[in-house]
Amino acid sequence: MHEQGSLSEPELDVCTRITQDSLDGLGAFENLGTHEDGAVLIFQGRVRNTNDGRSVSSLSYEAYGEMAERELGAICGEASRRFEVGSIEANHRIGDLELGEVSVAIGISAPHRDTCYAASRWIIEEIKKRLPIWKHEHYQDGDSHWVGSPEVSKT
Amino acid sequence: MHEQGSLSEPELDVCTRITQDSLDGLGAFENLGTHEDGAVLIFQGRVRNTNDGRSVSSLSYEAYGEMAERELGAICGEASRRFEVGSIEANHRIGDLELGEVSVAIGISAPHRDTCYAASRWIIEEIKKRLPIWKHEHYQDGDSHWVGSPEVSKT
Amino acid sequence: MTEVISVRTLFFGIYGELSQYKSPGYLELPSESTVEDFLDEMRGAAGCDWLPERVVVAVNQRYAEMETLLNDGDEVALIPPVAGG
Amino acid sequence: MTEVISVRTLFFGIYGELSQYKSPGYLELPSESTVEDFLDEMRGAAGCDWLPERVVVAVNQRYAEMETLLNDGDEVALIPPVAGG
Repeated sequence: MHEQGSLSEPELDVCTRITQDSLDGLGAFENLGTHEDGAVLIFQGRVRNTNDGRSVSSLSYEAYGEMAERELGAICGEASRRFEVGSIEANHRIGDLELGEVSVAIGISAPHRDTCYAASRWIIEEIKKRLPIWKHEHYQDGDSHWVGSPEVSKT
Repeated sequence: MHEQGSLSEPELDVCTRITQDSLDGLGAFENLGTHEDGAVLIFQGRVRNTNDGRSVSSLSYEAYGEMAERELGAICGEASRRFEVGSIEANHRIGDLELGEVSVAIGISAPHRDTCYAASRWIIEEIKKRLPIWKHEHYQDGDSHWVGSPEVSKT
Repeated sequence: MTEVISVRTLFFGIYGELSQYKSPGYLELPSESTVEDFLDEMRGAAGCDWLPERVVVAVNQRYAEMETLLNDGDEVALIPPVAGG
Repeated sequence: MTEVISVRTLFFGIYGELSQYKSPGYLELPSESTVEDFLDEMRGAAGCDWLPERVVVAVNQRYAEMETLLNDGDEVALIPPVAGG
């Protein structure tokens, strides 16, 4: 448990990371929050073996590193002001990922479970909207595609 | 990862437990789901240091053991039919708990995150509605109370 | 057919606390008794007059209705407002 | 005040792939240029005619508007549809 000390204003307990390291373990979330928090919610996004009906073999995530770090911090900072959360720990993986590996992990602690669900959902949706990270999907048939981008041909 | 084998009907991957053992660790959720699952959501309910404005010192949970096991299995079985989930692991603690200890832990894996959030939320609400478990709250001032029950005096 | 059935009674939570001194572990009832008959008997003859007007009951570990018929050997549990989670 | 500013250009995702052979790492623009002027120059003189009509742009790691004014030394990134999570 992180003790919040005796500050009159509660400290902002937000930790974010853009990393090439594995996010598969749950160790980072074992001690999230304080005795003020009656609920913890941990979301993991993982590499699925199918997407849009195609068999995926692996993924690479590319990030605009400095901006992604700034945006992820901004998203979680905003979440901590919008919702009455205790702690937030949000991490996004970049680089090459195998099937089943965790690409994004978001842990929230809060006094009440409603807040956990709302904040967790809000953060993952904001990540999908504005975090400058791109997913290059590799398929079993040898093809690959930048997810969400139109197929543009160089003329 | 639990491999689902080559059955034509997917197996129901549901695991539930009513236990006196600590649920504080996240180990039970490290390998939830399969490569079909793009999302995992883990909810933990924990003993808060306040409830209804009173300072809580500790809790005891009493269960109608056999019925609680049956009901928790029924809730999760129903969830797996209502929602397109991969795996469900749901555990409820009984006995004496200290502040910060986990009382209930629910892990869901599913192909899509929407399903995880919906199923997780549904299961915790059903648990609160129908799982035959009672919470005896002990307060800092020495008083205690069965949560949700009216103060009845023996006449 | 027996004229009398015997059911096992279980009390939990606040009911367990209130019942601990004088509540029966078994109750005899006429055959064909329902959950409602059981509750009337508990409130009256069995001395559990502290039971509230509406009580949730489980028979053999399943939630039951007031009309549910009881059988000899059934386990009948009085379920106060649950508070898991 | 300088007559000309130089901005650093960054391409990511599909844009990175499309730009890898002939896209500039720096672009010179008249001072007082906006993001919109930058995009016009990229699509024309800089040869990035594959850029779609609407492009999201970040200036110094923050999302920018078409009217955002550019300064000498700015880092201007072309942001294709993001796909994190």
